[in-house]
Amino acid sequence: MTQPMMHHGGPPPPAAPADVPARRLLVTLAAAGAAAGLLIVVVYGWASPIIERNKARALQAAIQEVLQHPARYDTLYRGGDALTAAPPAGTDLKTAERVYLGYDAEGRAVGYAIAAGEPGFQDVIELIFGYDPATGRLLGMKVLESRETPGLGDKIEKDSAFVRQFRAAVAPLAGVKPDRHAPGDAHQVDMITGATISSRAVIRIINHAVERWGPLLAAHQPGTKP
Amino acid sequence: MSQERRLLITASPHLGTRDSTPKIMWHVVLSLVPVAAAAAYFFGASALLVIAGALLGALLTEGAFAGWGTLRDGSAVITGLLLALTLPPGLPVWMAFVGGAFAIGFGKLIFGGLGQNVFNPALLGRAFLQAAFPVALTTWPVPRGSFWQLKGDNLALPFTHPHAVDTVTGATPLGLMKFDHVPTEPWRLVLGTTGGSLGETSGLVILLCGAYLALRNYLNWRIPASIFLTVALLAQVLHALDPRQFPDAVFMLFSGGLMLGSVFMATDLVTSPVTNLGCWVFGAGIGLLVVVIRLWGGLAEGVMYAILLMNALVPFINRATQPKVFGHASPRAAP
Amino acid sequence: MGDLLWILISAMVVNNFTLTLFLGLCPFMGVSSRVATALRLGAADTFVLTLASLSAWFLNRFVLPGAPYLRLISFIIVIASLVQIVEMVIKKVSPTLFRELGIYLPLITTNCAILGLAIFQTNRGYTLLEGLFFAVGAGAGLTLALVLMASIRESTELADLPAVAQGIGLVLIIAGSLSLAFMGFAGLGMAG
Amino acid sequence: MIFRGFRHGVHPPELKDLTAHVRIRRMPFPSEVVIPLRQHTGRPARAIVRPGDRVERGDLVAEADGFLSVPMHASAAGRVRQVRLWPHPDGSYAPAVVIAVDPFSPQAQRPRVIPDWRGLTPAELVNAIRQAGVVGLGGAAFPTHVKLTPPKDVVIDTLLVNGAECEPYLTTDHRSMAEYPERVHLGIRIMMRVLGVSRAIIGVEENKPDAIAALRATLPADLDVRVQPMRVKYPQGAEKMLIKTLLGREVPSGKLPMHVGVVVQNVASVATIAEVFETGLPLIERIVTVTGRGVGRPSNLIVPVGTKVRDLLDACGGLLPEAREIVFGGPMMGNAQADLDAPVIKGTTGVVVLTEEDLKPQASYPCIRCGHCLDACPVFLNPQLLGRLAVKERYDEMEQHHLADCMLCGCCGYTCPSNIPLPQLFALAKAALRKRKAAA
Amino acid sequence: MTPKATTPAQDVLRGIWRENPVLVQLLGLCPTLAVTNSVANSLAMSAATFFVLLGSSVLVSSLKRLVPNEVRISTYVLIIATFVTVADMALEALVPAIHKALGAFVALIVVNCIILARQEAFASRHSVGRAALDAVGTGLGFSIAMLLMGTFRELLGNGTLLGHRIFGTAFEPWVIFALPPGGFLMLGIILLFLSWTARRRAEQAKVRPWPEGVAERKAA
Ligand SMILES: Cc1cc2nc3c(=O)[nH]c(=O)nc-3n(C[C@H](O)[C@H](O)[C@H](O)COP(=O)(O)O)c2cc1C
Ligand SMILES: Cc1cc2nc3c(=O)[nH]c(=O)nc-3n(C[C@H](O)[C@H](O)[C@H](O)COP(=O)(O)O)c2cc1C
Ligand SMILES: Cc1cc2nc3c(=O)[nH]c(=O)nc-3n(C[C@H](O)[C@H](O)[C@H](O)COP(=O)(O)O)c2cc1C
Ligand SMILES: Cc1cc2nc3c(=O)[nH]c(=O)nc-3n(C[C@H](O)[C@H](O)[C@H](O)CO)c2cc1C
Ligand code: SF4
Ligand code: SF4
Ligand code: SF4
Ligand code: SF4
Ligand code: FES
Repeated sequence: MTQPMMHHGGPPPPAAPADVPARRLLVTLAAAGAAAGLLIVVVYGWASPIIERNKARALQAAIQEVLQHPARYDTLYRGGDALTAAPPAGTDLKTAERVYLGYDAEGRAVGYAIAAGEPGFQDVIELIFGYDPATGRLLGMKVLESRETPGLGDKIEKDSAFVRQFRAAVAPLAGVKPDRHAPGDAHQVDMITGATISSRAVIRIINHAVERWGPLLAAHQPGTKP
Repeated sequence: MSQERRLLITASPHLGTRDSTPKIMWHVVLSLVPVAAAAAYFFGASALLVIAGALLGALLTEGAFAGWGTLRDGSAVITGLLLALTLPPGLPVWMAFVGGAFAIGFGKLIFGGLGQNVFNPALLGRAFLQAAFPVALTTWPVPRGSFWQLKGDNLALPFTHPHAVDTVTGATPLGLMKFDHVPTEPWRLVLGTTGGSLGETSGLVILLCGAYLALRNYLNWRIPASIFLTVALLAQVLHALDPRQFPDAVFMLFSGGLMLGSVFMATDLVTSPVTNLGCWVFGAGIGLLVVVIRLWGGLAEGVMYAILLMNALVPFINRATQPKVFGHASPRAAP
Repeated sequence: MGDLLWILISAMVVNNFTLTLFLGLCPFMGVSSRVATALRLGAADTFVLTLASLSAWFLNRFVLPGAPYLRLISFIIVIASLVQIVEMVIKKVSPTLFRELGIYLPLITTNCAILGLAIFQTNRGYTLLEGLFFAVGAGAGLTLALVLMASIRESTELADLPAVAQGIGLVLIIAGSLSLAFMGFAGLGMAG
Repeated sequence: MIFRGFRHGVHPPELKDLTAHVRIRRMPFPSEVVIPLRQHTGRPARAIVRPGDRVERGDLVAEADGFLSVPMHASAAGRVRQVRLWPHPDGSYAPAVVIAVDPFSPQAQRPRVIPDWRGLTPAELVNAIRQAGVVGLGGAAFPTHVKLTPPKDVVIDTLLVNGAECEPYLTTDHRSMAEYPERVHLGIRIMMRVLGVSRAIIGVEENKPDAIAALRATLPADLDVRVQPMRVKYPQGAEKMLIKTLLGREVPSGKLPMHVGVVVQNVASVATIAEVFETGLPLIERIVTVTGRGVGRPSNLIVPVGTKVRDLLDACGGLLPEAREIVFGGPMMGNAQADLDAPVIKGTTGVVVLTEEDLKPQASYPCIRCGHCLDACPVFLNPQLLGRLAVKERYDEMEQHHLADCMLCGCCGYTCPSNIPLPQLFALAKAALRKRKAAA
Repeated sequence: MTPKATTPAQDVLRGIWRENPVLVQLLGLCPTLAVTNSVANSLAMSAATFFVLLGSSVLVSSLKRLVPNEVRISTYVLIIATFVTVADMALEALVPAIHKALGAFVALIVVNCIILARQEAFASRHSVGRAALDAVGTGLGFSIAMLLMGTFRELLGNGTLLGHRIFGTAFEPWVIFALPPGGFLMLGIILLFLSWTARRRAEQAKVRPWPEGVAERKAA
């Protein structure tokens, strides 16, 4: 049988003097802790800006993708019953609910990017999608995080035909089997054969998010920003 | 004294039943023939190709690693045949072959061969295939067209994708119910004119064959009985609560692989409990898991997983259901 | 309540720590040859998981918001100290259990299932109660996997295994088969 | 009151028709008889004769060695040839007294006092039974006087007479009951007197209607004796099963029938006790069924103890060419004989000559966990598990799984489709454990 | 028991094959199964583990005289956790995609039994140089196992190696090898294969009079 323990001979660990004063133990631990803390803080100082930058870039790329490359975008927060440019007072910047409003080169608002997540087949699917409240049209969808089955469920991000549908469909979406697609119905989205559950989850996530944000977005008057 | 030298000296008992292990196995093979014939009737040449692939995979593996003589006991034939009966008719033959080889190699021989395996080899083979080639294993052609018209790319080259062929595929009754809440007429289920795997077609044929085996005591009737009872009971209660969401008992019993699984696969002597009480428990567990997976799980069909999961519990069930020994006050304490 | 129950069931069978998330495999391979021992290891594991969940929640709530980079170190130190205490308790209460699991206690202390639970719980932002249900579910799942494996291994002891299968290779094949069977739970409760 | 009887068990083909209606006849004396000193459970007897000694029929040739032992008597008049090792029906070689039978002797018993049993106290009765060398004729050959002297602290309330004869082929008890019902009743009367019980039940499987009728027709009016037909099922005659069927009592594991207030005695033993007091002769002959499709003329014979199988078979038309195995006892529990010189002993209920088509096939397969053996075992053991443990020589675990309760009845082996020699494995395991205990 | 003298080469080689931490000692199974569904992930995980192992071994060995026995384990854990935190942050900063794929398993290097086992069994008892050599060997052994798994699983499960198509587009991937059961099965198959070869070698070398590990000696 296996012995998942250390079974190598060797000299015993250097015997510490019989009675180590408690003070020495504490001092050693404290010193080691301090040194470790120092090292970590130094590395953190170096890495954290890069990590934040990476994350921002990834988010930016996703927003660019789902809003079809707007010229620029703003972050808007949910503040009570309205969208505000600054996070409402007292909320944590990290957890504040938000959407991203994109503008085209002329400064016209093109739509909102909304991030949302719900369970799929294996685990929670996190995605972001672009949405135009005026027409109810989707502008694009990108899966941010999922653990769906490779070759099956992961088609929700890798199957370009599936992803492309979310550039024109109109909310609320309805998932259908490809062979039952009624031509001309802009609400219908073809599900992926063999990954019905994952496809359905994507559609459900978007519909729920639209339900949740829709009134708020419709009420918001973005105006134009040059 | 030639007379004396011809005498045998064997241990008692000197008499025995006329049943032998090969005889039991070949009887099961025999009673699977009508089921396979029904599959051939509904799915034509495709069915025969898939059966041939799975059988060949099983038999070659058994012969090569356990010796060709062991083929005579017939158990590898059952494994190959039953595996084939759980596969979709349009499956490439090479995949069926892989399934048969895995079933025997990793489902049976690795445990020491006949009688020593823990999981039902045929179902382990199918679970492997379903995880390895999920799309091919969930493509269901509808029984239609001439005998010789293949229902899928059965002849795809080894290791290559099956190509789409010109047949109608459709969801199985379970898929329709689960994902679209569309029920199927009961008589079509009983007769087997619906889409599905080779053997999940005619519940009637399977029940008759199973009854024959049960009468000969080659399978333990308590297992299918317990599965049917549990499923019917749970289904009927849930159906009464919400008829739109939950199908009724007849649908649950006759759709999917429940018949084939309960009659031929849950009853595999080797991978089911040895005690009768254990068989009741085993069947109830399968029934419960089938209902849970079908109604709340991510998959349309759960018979295979339910049986495999309960297979894993069999050593435990055996140990927990030892009968009270004659002359002892209480069931034996498990050491 | 439904959600809590759901977290528990999901951690137990759908995302079983051992069979689908690959956490805590070393003790799974090492201590799964007897059902009795497996049960006790499972119980110990569940207990430590619960402690870990509590500690992680406490740290996340009160300590770490100010120093996210200390997450790992503080988790490991706090959980390890707590388990050390548990170890002393077990030693007192059941010397036999201690003897049997003695060499594995350090493994449980610094076991990936334990730390994994703390990290998952943090990533998913579970509340105190959710975390506890998560821990109990994960512990039940670990115990289930351990006991299944042990009872199967006990029964294969009576089989005439082929020579190559007499080592740990067979155990992995059994684990693979169990994992295949557990795929039946995939997507449980997520459809619809 | 009829109880459901014991559960499990098997239904082997009965095959009793060969001799069921053949009247008992006496076989001619052979030219040589061999009296093994060990024919019973307990210590072997001690020989008291020397080569050359002249013995008459019924003379003592070996005396009992202790309480759990019985004396042996000459079954024919003649001269002691040797006291030597001789093939024993259990397959070993054991010391035996070999007597050359005097071909001209009238084979009459010596004049001897026939004690009137009515005048004897229970203790004197037991002593007479003991001196007559009576043992159980049901198979195990347990010294009868031991059963008849229960310890003071147990209360016996019922005498059960075992007329089940559940083994296939055998008709010894059947013919005894049908032809000598009065003798059976007399034996019961004597035993009831000895034991001081007021109730006796004769259990007979219902496939022997003539025996049941004969016993009922001769029932004594003054005693509470009942004849109870029982379902035909093997091992209905095993004493624990019999007690369960007739009285609904379950003998606790490791205990004896007397602990539930019962003494079980085979009908032939009971009849023998009566004979002892009718004729004054000790147990020197018994009824043996010689049967099977491999023997020329299947018969029920009165056979002198010590007759060699060879002579016995000759008296029944000899072995046929298709004979493949000769079994002492029934085919379920009996021993196959390697040597035609092995003698019939007190416990030999029958000699069955089996042909190829009767025999269990010899090919064996791996256990397929069909569970048939569990459904067969009348003591509710798990022979499947025990068998696997036995193959791995894990005897201690077998003991934890109640190997000790196994009575080696053979039901599991009979029913196993993979033909695993389960009872043999269990016998070996019991022997190994016994040896280990003795060494410890 | 006095330790056998080992050469530096033996210090390294031991961990690579004869005492391979994964394939022989069955330690560190979780990462070996969890993150080996592609070669890239295996490589990143190996590199991170290697870094932590080497760093901790050197530090533990050099501090061995300063650390009292009672707080030995705590100190090791502290040291290891520090290196892991560093590696975690570095990976996240430098290769965010892979860091995401590895998920929690980078952080879980802290509890990888291999690392603690080497500290306790070797680094804390030997010189810095030998500890480093041992860490290199063990790290390489771990990497070999990871790469073996990663290669087979990516090749079969996806038909690619490091993202490059190997078998052409007609190949039907065996998705199972990218899934959890496939991880178990693949390691099982590798171990069965190793046990089969070991058995064959043992059969061929049956003439060898001494058990393995005992130095060859001349017949008298
Ligand atoms: C190994 C395996 C992995 C699966 N992975 C997914 C998945 O990632 N996403 C999904 O929606 N369904 C998944 N399924 C579920 C089945 O493919 C299911 O039958 C399908 O979702 C139903 O779709 P259909 O109606 O198009 O056949 C998986 C099934 C198996 C056996
Ligand atoms: C499996 C088995 C079957 C038995 N069947 C019979 C039987 O049919 N008839 C019988 O008299 N004794 C049978 N015996 C023996 C009885 O258990 C019991 O020893 C006997 O009846 C006691 O009577 P005795 O001492 O006079 O022989 C059987 C024993 C066993 C173990
Ligand atoms: C060691 C031993 C002691 C026994 N003591 C008694 C006894 O005191 N009283 C009794 O009625 N039977 C006694 N028996 C007899 C058994 O109950 C049983 O009748 C005998 O072993 C024959 O059993 P069978 O023919 O069923 O195998 C004893 C048996 C053994 C082996
Ligand atoms: C009633 C019965 C059902 C069986 N069912 C299966 C089965 O579902 N799958 C299988 O591989 N073998 C089956 N077998 C054959 C055999 O028992 C099986 O291959 C063993 O598991 C191999 O050890 C069956 C045999 C019998 C008698
Ligand atoms: S098996 Fe034979 S000896 Fe035993 S009870 Fe039946 S007939 Fe008598
Ligand atoms: S075989 Fe069973 S019944 Fe016979 S003596 Fe032994 S323990 Fe008693
Ligand atoms: S021989 Fe023993 S195990 Fe077999 S049926 Fe008889 S009592 Fe049960
Ligand atoms: S009857 Fe034979 S094959 Fe069946 S379980 Fe018992 S030992 Fe195994
Ligand atoms: S790496 Fe050892 S338990 Fe996970």
